[in-house]
Formats: sequence, C-alpha cells, structure tokens
Amino acid sequence: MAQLSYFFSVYGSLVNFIGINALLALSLYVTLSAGQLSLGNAAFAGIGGYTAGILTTRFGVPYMMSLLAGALVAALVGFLLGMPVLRLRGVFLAMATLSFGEVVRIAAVNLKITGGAEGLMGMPTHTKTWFIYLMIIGVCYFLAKLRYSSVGWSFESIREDETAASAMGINTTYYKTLAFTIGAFIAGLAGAMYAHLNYIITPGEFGFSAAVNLLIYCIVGGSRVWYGPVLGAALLTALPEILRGIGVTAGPIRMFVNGLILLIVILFLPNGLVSLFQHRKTADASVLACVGIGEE
Amino acid sequence: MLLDINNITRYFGGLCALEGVSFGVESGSVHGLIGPNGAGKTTLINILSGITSATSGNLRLDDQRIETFPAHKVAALGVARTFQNIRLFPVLTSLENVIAGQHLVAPRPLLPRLMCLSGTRRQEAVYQKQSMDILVRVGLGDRADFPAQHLSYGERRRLEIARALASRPRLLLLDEPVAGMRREEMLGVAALIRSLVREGMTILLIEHNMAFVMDLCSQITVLNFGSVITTGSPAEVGMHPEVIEAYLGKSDHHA
Amino acid sequence: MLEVTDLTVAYSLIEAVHKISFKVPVGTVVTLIGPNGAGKSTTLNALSGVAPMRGGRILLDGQDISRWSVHRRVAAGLVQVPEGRLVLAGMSVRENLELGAYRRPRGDVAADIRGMEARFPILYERRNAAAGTLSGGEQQMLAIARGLMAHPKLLLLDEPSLGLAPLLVRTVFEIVSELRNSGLTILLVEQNARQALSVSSYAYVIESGKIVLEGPAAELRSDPAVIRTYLGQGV
Amino acid sequence: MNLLLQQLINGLFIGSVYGLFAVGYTLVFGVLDILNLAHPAVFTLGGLTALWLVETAGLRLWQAFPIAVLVAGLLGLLLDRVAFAPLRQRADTYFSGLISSIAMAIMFESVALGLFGAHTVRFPANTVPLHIWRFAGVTVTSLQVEIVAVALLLMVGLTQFLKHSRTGKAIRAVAENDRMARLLGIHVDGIIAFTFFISSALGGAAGILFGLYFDSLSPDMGRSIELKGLAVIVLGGMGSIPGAIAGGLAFGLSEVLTVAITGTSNLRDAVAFAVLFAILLLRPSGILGRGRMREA
Repeated sequence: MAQLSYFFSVYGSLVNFIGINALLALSLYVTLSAGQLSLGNAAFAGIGGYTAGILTTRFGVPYMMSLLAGALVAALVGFLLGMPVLRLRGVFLAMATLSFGEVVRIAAVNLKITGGAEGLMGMPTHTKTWFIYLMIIGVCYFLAKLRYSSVGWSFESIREDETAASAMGINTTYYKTLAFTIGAFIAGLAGAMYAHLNYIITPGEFGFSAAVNLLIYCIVGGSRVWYGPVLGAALLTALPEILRGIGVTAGPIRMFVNGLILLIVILFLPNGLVSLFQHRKTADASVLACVGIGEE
Repeated sequence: MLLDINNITRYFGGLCALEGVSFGVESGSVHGLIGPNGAGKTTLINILSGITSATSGNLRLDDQRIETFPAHKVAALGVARTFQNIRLFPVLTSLENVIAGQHLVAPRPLLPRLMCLSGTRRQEAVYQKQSMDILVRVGLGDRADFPAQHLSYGERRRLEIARALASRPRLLLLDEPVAGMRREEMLGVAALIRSLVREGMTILLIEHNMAFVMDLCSQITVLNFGSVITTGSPAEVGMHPEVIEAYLGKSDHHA
Repeated sequence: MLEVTDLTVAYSLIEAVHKISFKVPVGTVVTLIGPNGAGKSTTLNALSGVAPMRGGRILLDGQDISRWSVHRRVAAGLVQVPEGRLVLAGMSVRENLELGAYRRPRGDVAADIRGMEARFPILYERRNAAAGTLSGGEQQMLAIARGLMAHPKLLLLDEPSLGLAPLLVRTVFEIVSELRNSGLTILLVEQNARQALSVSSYAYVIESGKIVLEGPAAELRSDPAVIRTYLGQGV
Repeated sequence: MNLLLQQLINGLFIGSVYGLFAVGYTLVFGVLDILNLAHPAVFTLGGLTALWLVETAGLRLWQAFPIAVLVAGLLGLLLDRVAFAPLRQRADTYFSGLISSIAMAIMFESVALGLFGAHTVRFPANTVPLHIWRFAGVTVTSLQVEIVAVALLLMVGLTQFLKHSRTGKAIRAVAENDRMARLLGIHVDGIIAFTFFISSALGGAAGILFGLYFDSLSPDMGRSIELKGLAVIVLGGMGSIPGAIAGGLAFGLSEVLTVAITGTSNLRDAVAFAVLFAILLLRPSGILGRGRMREA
C-alpha cells in the first residue's frame, strides 16, 4: 500500500496524462473506424476544455455539468463541421479539419474570454484519476458494443469501401457525420476533464502537433480495434519515463526513438502493436486458403 | 414492368457514355444486357443503382421515379448489385461481408446492446444463421471465416452475390458475375440465378459469356456506343444484323 | 523470337495464369484469344515485367529475360501497347511520341517522329494538343505509334480494338496487317476473335488462366468449339 | 499608399520563399499522390546545414548554399528509400506514407535538435553584404532582392526542366500514370527517387532563404512553415507547380495585408486558414488545380 502511494506521488500525473491521451485517441479511433482521417480532434478537445473551463471559472457551473456541456458543445461543432467537410476525401479532409483546428487555435489566442495566448486559468482541479479511468472504461464499453451494432457495421463498411456501402443501403453521409460527432463528443469530454486536471489550459496544447500525436497513438497501437488506441496512447505517453528508466535522458534521443518506433510500426506492423497480441486464427485460415488454391 | 428505363442519357465531360437508353425489365425475369466493352453497360448499372446520376432521362421502379435517388435510397427500395471489379470488404471475413450486407433488413440497435438485454443475443444468432445460409447457398459455407482478400477470384464473385442477397432485394443487378470463373463454378451461378428467379426475384445481368446469357435470359438488350441497338428474346437478338455487326465485327469482311 | 514455358502469374495469393507455354516465331502475328478475365492481359503484363511472375521462363531471342526489369526489356525491344489506349492524357501528342523513344539514343528520335507523323498525319495535325483530347481512334493510333517509336523487335498489342467504332476497328486491323507485312513480330490479345484470327498466323485460346486450345489461325476459325464460344454462332 | 506598397513588396519577398518551399512539397504530391510531411524538416536541416558551413566550416555563403542544397537533396533520397519505397506496393500506401513521413520528420527534427541545440541561431553578420535602396518611400534591401531572385530562378528552372528535358518529361509521365511510364521503359523507381531529390533540394534552399530573410534559424522552424506550405499547395491545386508558385505569393501577400489592415499580427494566419478552409469546401481542386481529386 505504501508502495502504491509512492508510485502515485511520483507517477500520478503521468497516469492521468495517459488516461486523457487514451480518451483523445479513442475519439480519433471512432472517426477512423468510419474511414475518415480527421486532424481536428485536438481542436474539439480544445473546444470542450475551454467551454467547460469558462463555465466553471466564470459562471460557477458544477464540474459534472461543465464536462457534459464541454462534450456537447464539441459534438455540436463536430456535427456542424462534419456536414460540409465530410464530402471531402482522404488528404483533403485531413487538411480541411487541420485548417479548422488552426482557426480554433488562433481564435483561442485572440479572444478575451479564452484568456489569450497565456491561456485560461483558475479551473478547480476536480478531475480525479479514478474518474478518468472510469470514463475510459465507459467509452471502451460503448465502443465495443457499438462495433457489432448496425452503426458499427455501417462504419466498418464505409471504411472498407464507401461506394459498396452506399449500394448496400447505408446512408454514408449520415453515418460519417455520426462518427465525426461521436468522436467530437469524446474529444470534448477529454478536453473538459483535462481543463480541470491542470488548473490551466493554453491554445498551443490543442494545435497541430497534438492532432498529429493522436494520430500516432492510433497508428502505433492499431486503429482497427478499440484497445489499440488505448495501448498506443499508454505506451507513447509513458515512453519518456521508460526511456529515462533505462538511462536515456537527452531530449533529442527520446524524440528520435519516438520517431523510430513510429517508423518501425508503420513499416512492419501495419495494423499496429495490437497485431502482436491478436490470436492468429484468421491468419491460419488464410494460409489454408492459399494452400487450397494452389492445389486446384 | 418492375423497372422502366426511359431515355437515359449520360455525359462525362463532353463524352457521351449513354444516349437515350430505354427499355423495361419484366418482374420475375432475367434480363440480359450485352454489348462490346466500352458500350456503356456499367455506366447504366451505376445509374440504376444511384451511384452515378443520369444527365437526363428517368427511371421508374414500380412506378416510383428513382433517377434522383442516392444509392442508399435505391437500395432501400429493394435494389442490390454486384460490381464488375469486385468491391468486397477485403479484410473482413466472408461471413462478416454478408452480415454487413444485411444493413437494410437486420436492425441491430445499439441501446439494447449497451444494456445487455437477453433478446439481443438471440436476435443476433438468428441474423448470423441467415447470413450463414446465404453463404451456403452460394457455395461458400466452408469459407465463412476466411478474409475476403484470400478467396479465389470465382469465390469473391460469389461472395459479392451473397452480400447483395443479404439485403433480400427484389431487383438484383449483376455486373459480369461469372467473369474469370471456371466452368463448374459458372454452372453453379447459373443454377443459383434460376432458383432466385423461381423465388420471384428479378435479375438484370451484364455478361460477356454468350452461352451463359443466351441460356438464362428471357429478354436481352444490346448496347453499343451508349445506345440501345435492340431489345428482344435471345433468338431475336441473335438474328439482328446490326447486333452481329456491332458485337462481332463485320462478319463478311474476312470470313 | 519469343518462347514462353510454364509461365505462372499470381496476384497476392490468387493465381491468374497457370503454367502456360507458347511461342511467337519471328516475323509472325500470334494471337491470344479468350473471355474476359481469362488472363490474357495478365500474360502480356508478365512478359513486360509489370505483373508478378511466380514461375516459368521467358526467352527472347534465346536469352532468358524472366528476371529483367521492365525498362531493360523495353530497351531489348519488347514493347507493349497496353489495353485501353493508355496515352499520357495531360501531355502533348508530340511528347507522347518522344517518350515512346525514351530508351533509345537521342539523336535518332527527331527523324523517327517525322516518319511517324508522315505515316499518321493526324498525329502531326494534333502534335501540340493534349493527348487526352484526341478521339478514341486517334488515341489508339497514338498508342501504337508511340509503341513503334521504341523500335520494337516484338510488339505486344493488348485489345487494340477495345471500345472503337466498327470502322475504326477495321482501320486498326489494317495497321496491324501493315506492320505484319513490314516484318514486325506481334503478339496480339483480342476479344474481337474474328478480326484477330484473320490477321494472325497462329493462335492460342486461354480460359481461366490456362491454354485450352491452340493451332494455326485458319484452323481455329473453322473449329466448331471456337466458333461456338468466341465467334458467337447463335448471336 | 506607400505603406501599402511597402507591404505588398514585403509580401512578395516572403511569398517567394513560401512558393519555393511549396513547389517541392507539391512536386512529390503530384508524382506520388503522397503528402511528404517530412518536407518541413528537410527545410530546417537545409537552413541549419548552410549555417554550419558558414559559421563553423568558414565557407562563403555562395559556396555553402549549393552544398547545403545538395545535402537536403540527399536527405530526400534517404526519405524515399526508408519511408516511402517500402510502402509503395501497399494498398494503403497514401495513408501509411503520410505516417512514415511524420516519423521521418520527428527523427530529422531530433537530429537538428541534437546537433544545433534548441535555441535560435542566426547567420553571422555580413554573411550577405547589405545595400539598402529607398525610392518613393519604399525600402528594399539587396538581400530581399537576392532572395526573390534565387527563389524565382529555382522555380523557373524547375518549370523549364519539367517542361523540356527528357527526365522532366519522364517525371510528368510517372505523375500521370506510373504503370504506363514503366511500359515505356522509364525506370520509375529511379525517377521517383530523383523527384524526391529535387523536391528536398528546393525545400532546403527555401530553408536557407527563410533563415536569411528572418535572420533566425531553429530546429522547429519547419513547424512555422509546415501548415502554410500545406495551405499554399491546396490553394494552388495539389500537384500543380505554377499553382504552388502563385499560391505562395498569394499567401505571402495575404499575410502582410492582414497585418496591415488589422494592425496586429494576431490574425495573420487565421485569415489564411479561413481562406484555405473555404477553398476546400467550395473548390477542392484549388484555384489553379488540374481538377484532380484523390479518391481515398
């Protein structure tokens, strides 16, 4: 017990950051699961964070209400943004969401109510570790159940082939917007919790590098199953500590190792780290398949 | 008449892909659509299924105008299709492909699942059984757990038909369903088409294999350069001089 | 000229062509016919080196070229005019011709282009137009002319009549017979079996990636099985 | 009036650097349909290499410039071999290429950080002899003129090279249809590697000019231009060289005009990104684009 409390006194904030990053990665996972590459989820987190922070600091709204409001406002913006931008595909969608994110960041720098470049301060630090992880469990449960519902199958179909999906009767616009909105909701929730973890949030935390980091969590962990992003976020957020543990302290080397891991994963594990742990049933079946065909 | 195609025209840029195409597809029949490569057959199927829009003209399905409908609405009216260049979901297994195809007929609501209601599991078992039955019907029962990308060419074509059948369509549009198939496989597909029609399904069939088309279809429409040359029974179409010339090249030239 | 033994081609795990063997003697036109998806184009692509070969051997003038890169094969005179008139649509007609001679010494190219433009006057008239603006027939001329710019020893022609109006189909086959008469060796892939057989000396029938029938073109034209399946008696 | 004229001229100078940066960016996209997100890191290393050559190796700038550009070009070759070539046959090559280029960007930036430290550095005074011209109330320095001259020279040179040279035509052929190019006997992999070389060399040149213009260099300077570069190539139409040049100039002008009109530099980037966002929604192929849309 004493050891545990020691662990938390040293690594408590790391554990919290892992949780927040995992939630953010899950928000991107939802969008990716419907085949849409969004670089706007960091901005949605910012919207959620600023909304919740402003509500608690300026208007004395209770913590839980502010979380809900932050998530809902982010979801609403996601919905409104999704309708026009989801006509775009691939790299064009990525860039539209990216420029949206930049506009949000610049707005946060310039507006008075957001506290400008110095950031928004004075949030009560109500977010507790257990609560973060409770939320993660809730979101994971939701996503796991979602996967085999009509919505989940529709996301999967759209990700695999949008044209074929629409020919099967799937309203692709509706489901893409839905994925985008759910993603924005989760991101907004994570942002709102983050705002009340830290006392302060600044515009820079929700910029381009944050958006890219989320993408990296999903890719390194694996974006085909819900636990992939969680794994990716946990590993990469803890990586600096792990490296410090094995004696690597210099910043540039840590950064280099980060990049190297990402490169190795994308080159050799296209489905992410989770493919290391997944049971090989389908892989075996495919081997059988080629043997069968070879004999024909 | 289940499907009435009336004066459909489609331009791509300045290029005319279809010009004034009109014909009807009788309910409960197999209707063939033939013509040389590049005649506009696939463009027409794309328009029928709502994936492409027509530049002008109209389409009626059971007297309902559908030419402005997006693909998912056309599908909801009971139209399913396969693709010439096979558009399966490659990393999903055969069974999962068919399950995805059940979208319109097998609601899997989220809320009961979140609450772990007991009915969900039973319902899911019924749906999965239905998908499995369709796989067995196209002869892929033993391939249920294989990712689609590891199936042979002919198996993938059959899986595409299975996925289309999963939505229980009234009208099935098949774009070259037996291209690249071995003879035995081809016979299997022919038998499948016959049994589907016996159950009341209507089929519009694009195919290059003449024997296959002649054998199955009650009516055939011949397309060349985006226009209909003729529509008629296999025998009528076979006698048509323009068809012989357009489809086979001038027979008097070197023969 | 070309001797292929036990050629096998597979995309990912699926075999498209299985152990086929055939020959193209020098100065002749040989045709591969067969239904859509039978593996005809795949065979040509394996000969050019752009389809993954899984087994077999390709001899060009007695030399084993099975492992050669695509550009080395082109330099050796094995030139393909691909299906669907793949001209470089955004580049000019003249540039398309120039690129046809990419593997040849620069000095000779200008004279060749003049020769080609004299032979196909339309290519001279439209020399500065983007190739994509040409009509289907003109694009096919350009594709063939571009193939000839490489001074092929063996020309692989993939479905030259695809999507062309009957009159243009005839023109294209007239060009093919001219090329044959000028002594060029050609391996032709065609759906239009009747036309193809009429310009060829020998033919192979491919079905589901295997050769099911072969013989002198004149004989295949009167073979009942070929007539039923490919020359479409009854239609 | 003169102030406006001065701003327009300043916009032209910085716009030409943006254009040069974007030309390399868009070249790779045009040929491969892949966004090379390591381009900004090459830009940084190009600038820092030139600085090292001048400051530490004691070379004159006119000697250091071509060497640094060459180094940048070699980095491009490295990028192609390590991050792109292995992914070329993969079905999701566009997406995985995006990720692997991010990985390379992280590693390049960490190298810059390790070699040059995190602080801002500058070329020694008198690296470029400075003349100042004043006419009609407008100030122009010889450095600015030289920057525009070099940038325009490189961009015009590239355009002419692509248009008339045999290799240039081969590059365009690969961009249009790599399969057809292969059948013509073009060594496609060599052409792609060469394209990376040119693209990165131009990016490196832009980095040097950028460092000279702003009189500051730092390992993260690529970040400041990364998003602008993306904006420029979308504005000009992905893959269009003249579009990138025009887009760069337009972007430079819009920046200085925003500053001139609003009186502060806070909204400088917001206007540009709002314009980018609008263009993506209204005309995704860009203003001068070829109308090419990638299906994801």
